[in-house]
Amino acid sequence: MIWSDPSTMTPEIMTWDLPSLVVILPLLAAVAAFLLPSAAVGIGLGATALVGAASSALAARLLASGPEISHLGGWTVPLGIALRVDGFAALMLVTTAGIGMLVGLAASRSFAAKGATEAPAEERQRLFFWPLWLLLLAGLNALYLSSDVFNIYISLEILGLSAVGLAVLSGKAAALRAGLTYLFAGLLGSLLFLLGVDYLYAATGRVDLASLGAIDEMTPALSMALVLMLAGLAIKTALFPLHFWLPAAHSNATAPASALLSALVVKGSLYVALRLWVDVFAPTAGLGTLIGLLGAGAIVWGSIQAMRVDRLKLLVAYSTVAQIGLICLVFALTDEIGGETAWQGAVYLILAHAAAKSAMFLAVGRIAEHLGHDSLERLHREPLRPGMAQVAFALAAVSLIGLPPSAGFLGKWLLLEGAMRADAWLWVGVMVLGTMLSVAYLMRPISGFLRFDRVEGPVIMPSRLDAADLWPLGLAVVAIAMGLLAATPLSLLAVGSPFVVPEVVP
Amino acid sequence: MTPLEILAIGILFAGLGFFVAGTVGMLRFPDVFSRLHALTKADNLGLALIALGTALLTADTSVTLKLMLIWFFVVLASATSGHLIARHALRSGQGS
Amino acid sequence: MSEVLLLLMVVLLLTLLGGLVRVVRGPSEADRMLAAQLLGTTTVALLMLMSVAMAMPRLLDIALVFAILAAIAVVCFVATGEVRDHDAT
Amino acid sequence: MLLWLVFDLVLIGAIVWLAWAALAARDGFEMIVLFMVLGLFVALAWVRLQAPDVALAEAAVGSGITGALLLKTWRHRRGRAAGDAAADARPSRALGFGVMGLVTVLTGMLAAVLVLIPRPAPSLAETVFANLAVSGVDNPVTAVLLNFRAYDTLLEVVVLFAVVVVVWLLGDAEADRRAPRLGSIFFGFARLVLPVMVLIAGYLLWLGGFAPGGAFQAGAVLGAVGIVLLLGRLYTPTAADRLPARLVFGLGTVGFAGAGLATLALGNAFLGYPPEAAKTWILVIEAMLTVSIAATLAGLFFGAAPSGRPTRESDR
Repeated sequence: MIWSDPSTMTPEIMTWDLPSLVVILPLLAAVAAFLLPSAAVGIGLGATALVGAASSALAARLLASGPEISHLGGWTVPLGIALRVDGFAALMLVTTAGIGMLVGLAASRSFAAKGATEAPAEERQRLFFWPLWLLLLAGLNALYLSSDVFNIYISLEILGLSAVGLAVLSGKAAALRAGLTYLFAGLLGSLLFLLGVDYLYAATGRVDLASLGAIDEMTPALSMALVLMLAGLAIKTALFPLHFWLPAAHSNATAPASALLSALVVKGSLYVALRLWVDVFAPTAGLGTLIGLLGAGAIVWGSIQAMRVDRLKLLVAYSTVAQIGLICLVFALTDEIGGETAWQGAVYLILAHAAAKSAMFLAVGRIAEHLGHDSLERLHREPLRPGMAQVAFALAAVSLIGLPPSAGFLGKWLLLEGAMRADAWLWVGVMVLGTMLSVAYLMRPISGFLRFDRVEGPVIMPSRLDAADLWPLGLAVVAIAMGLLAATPLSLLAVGSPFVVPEVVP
Repeated sequence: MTPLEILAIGILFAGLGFFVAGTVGMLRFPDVFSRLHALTKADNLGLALIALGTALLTADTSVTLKLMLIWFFVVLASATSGHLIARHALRSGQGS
Repeated sequence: MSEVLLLLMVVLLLTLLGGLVRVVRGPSEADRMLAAQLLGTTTVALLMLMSVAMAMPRLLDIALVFAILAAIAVVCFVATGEVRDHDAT
Repeated sequence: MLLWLVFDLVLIGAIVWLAWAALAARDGFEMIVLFMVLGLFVALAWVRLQAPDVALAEAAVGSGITGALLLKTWRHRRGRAAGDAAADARPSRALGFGVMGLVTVLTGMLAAVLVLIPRPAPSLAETVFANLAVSGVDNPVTAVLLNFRAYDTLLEVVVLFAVVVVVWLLGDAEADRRAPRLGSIFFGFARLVLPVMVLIAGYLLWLGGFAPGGAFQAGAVLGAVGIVLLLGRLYTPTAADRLPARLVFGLGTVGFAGAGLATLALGNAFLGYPPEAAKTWILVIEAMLTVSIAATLAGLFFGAAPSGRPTRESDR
């Protein structure tokens, strides 16, 4: 994540339609990677880097001159569609490209061409990862920038389809079964969202967020539309108890795919839900409390499952369920006094979880590659100790638990502060409980890494530092460092923040 | 109603008769092949009469041409599918 | 005049429903396909009448598309069908 | 007017009954045929709702091509899973009741919304008509799809592209059964009808400028040409066809996005066509979309990347 100084940018960049470009570039690259499989790695990494540079330039531009709107086709809303970039969107753009770049580098190593010994399934993974990732990137970027509920629906479809493609990339029977459930769950979510969009249009004749946000009165039809859209997004975000598809889909995918699915895909729909909640609809306290309670349920249920399962990948997948629940507590707090602080905390938790969880899945992938399995019961008996991957896992766990000075700590602290300022002690209690539970389940693998007394025979450490361990390690370091270097992201988040009441000019 | 319209209505009713007969045959006949026989009557003559009646009612050259085209393709499609289905039924032993 | 047309359309719609019985009853796959074929033709006839009754000549384009695609499903049905061994003569 | 009411009520009743019958059918084949027939009735309903555009799309995609896709998939599954009980397993009763409950709730909400929305229902129709003159086309639907909200359509084309990528990832090109040849009557039919289908696809594309029609409908008809070619073994894809196929699959996305980049280069907004040439821009984009959509549909029907292995010959 490079934050370039706006004053050093060339004048052309300052006028380029960067919002359109960050959607179009990955699209064109996806087609190119599909057309030229032999050059797919280069195309994929190059395009991701380019999108990252464009996103960073856009973020820098935002810091210098405030939120931006591109009217596509030159048509103003409500007739046309606009891409709107505020700090939240820019932050997500930069994070997505950054994490995508590191996961992509890891993928270029794990899906490397092996020549004549390559099995057909391996060849497929190598050829199809890149177009799917680039489509995913385009869908995510389209989602972040969209300011139109129907357009959000189509972006969600791109996201959902490419995510299913990534989930079944390994071609294994378990992955295919999980992928089919994932596809159906995603489609059900999309349809509920679309139904909500229909209700909105029927009730207001508008689909753009600006017009919808200007409506002050929550009529029953609008409430119903909001409930439907949030229900659809809850399925896609895997909010308890609609998380049924997630553990299997995330734990059976190949490591880079799991990393992307968990770090970015579930966040896409969470982002939309948060944006609709804060920007568009007047928050309804009852509904917010309900979502908060579901979040609390997710924390308890996800943590308990994570403590029970035997597979390391499944543990990490259930931890996503719990963490999503933690972030969703914000829906109960935005209406209160500390609403803005809680919102900042939730956004920061989204970023922290994205970095930490992608690091964790990549690390688990490396561990499973070394050991040939990911069974927790057998971890402490293994003489082989893939040290660097285990360090990456532990660092990521630091951020997930929320120990200072990690990004997870900062996010959790802000969320906690928001709850405390609102005197919402119930939610404070839930967060403390969630933290304790996350310590409990994450200690299972880490204690396995550190126990040597059950090992029969000498302990073997991989002698040479493998470049493949650098990427999970890098992501884990990012998950910590974002807590130390929080000033720029937080000031970016303030650009166009929905909580800032515009000054009334007398 | 002009005499032309009366004529058109008469033709339309005749067409309808073929469709009703075709449907009844479809329901009453004992096996695939005789049902096929009922179907082709509706397809060919029934639709031809309906198209003719519609053409008389609209009395527009381009509409008439389009109606002829539609009828022609339906007949072609139904002849081909009738043949294909009958052959399939014969071969797979679904005839009776 | 339009009443007569409408009456025709209602009866034609009822024959569509009658054809449905054969789709449900079968018994063979060929029977069901055959019934679907008849229903397609009836729909084309209905669209012709509706184009007059609703004064929308553009409906004939829809009928044209139905007509031109009428055989696709049947062709697929036969082309992907099974061939028994004793037919391979 | 009473007769219209009767007609509409019978139509509505038939649609509801067909939907239920298709769900309740025990036999997969029966289910598919019922679904195809449902397409006919739904097209008629769209006509009655004064939505000929949607009816045309339903006619082009709903009954014929969808039916063919479903039939092929069903046969493919049956061929694979011969003797595999799981393949024919029905969803559990609990799932059925769950879905039924969900649908009941949604229907209740729909009914509530119908009561709750203001009358006349607010819409953007007036804004669309007010700007139609500068959109380059006379058909408001095309103006919305290819000009006012062209970005939505671009993303929809990307959805199709994503589908074909995933299908190629999963598909298995191996021919799974001996299929019969279709015989000389079929070839006569194909020789006569296929060229006309191509013509009609062009006609629908041209029609879209001022009347119901456009790239999606034209693409569906053209895609049907591809399906007939594949079914009749008039064209058998080989490994050498992979690159051209990929090119055409991507053409829609690249052409549309490329047009957006070109408008940016002209100094306009993204996908902001020069007003005096808007009609040409739209037509060129639509032509590319038509070809791409057709190839995508045919590619989805084929179901996999063509393999290097020859398909097993049929018996006769």
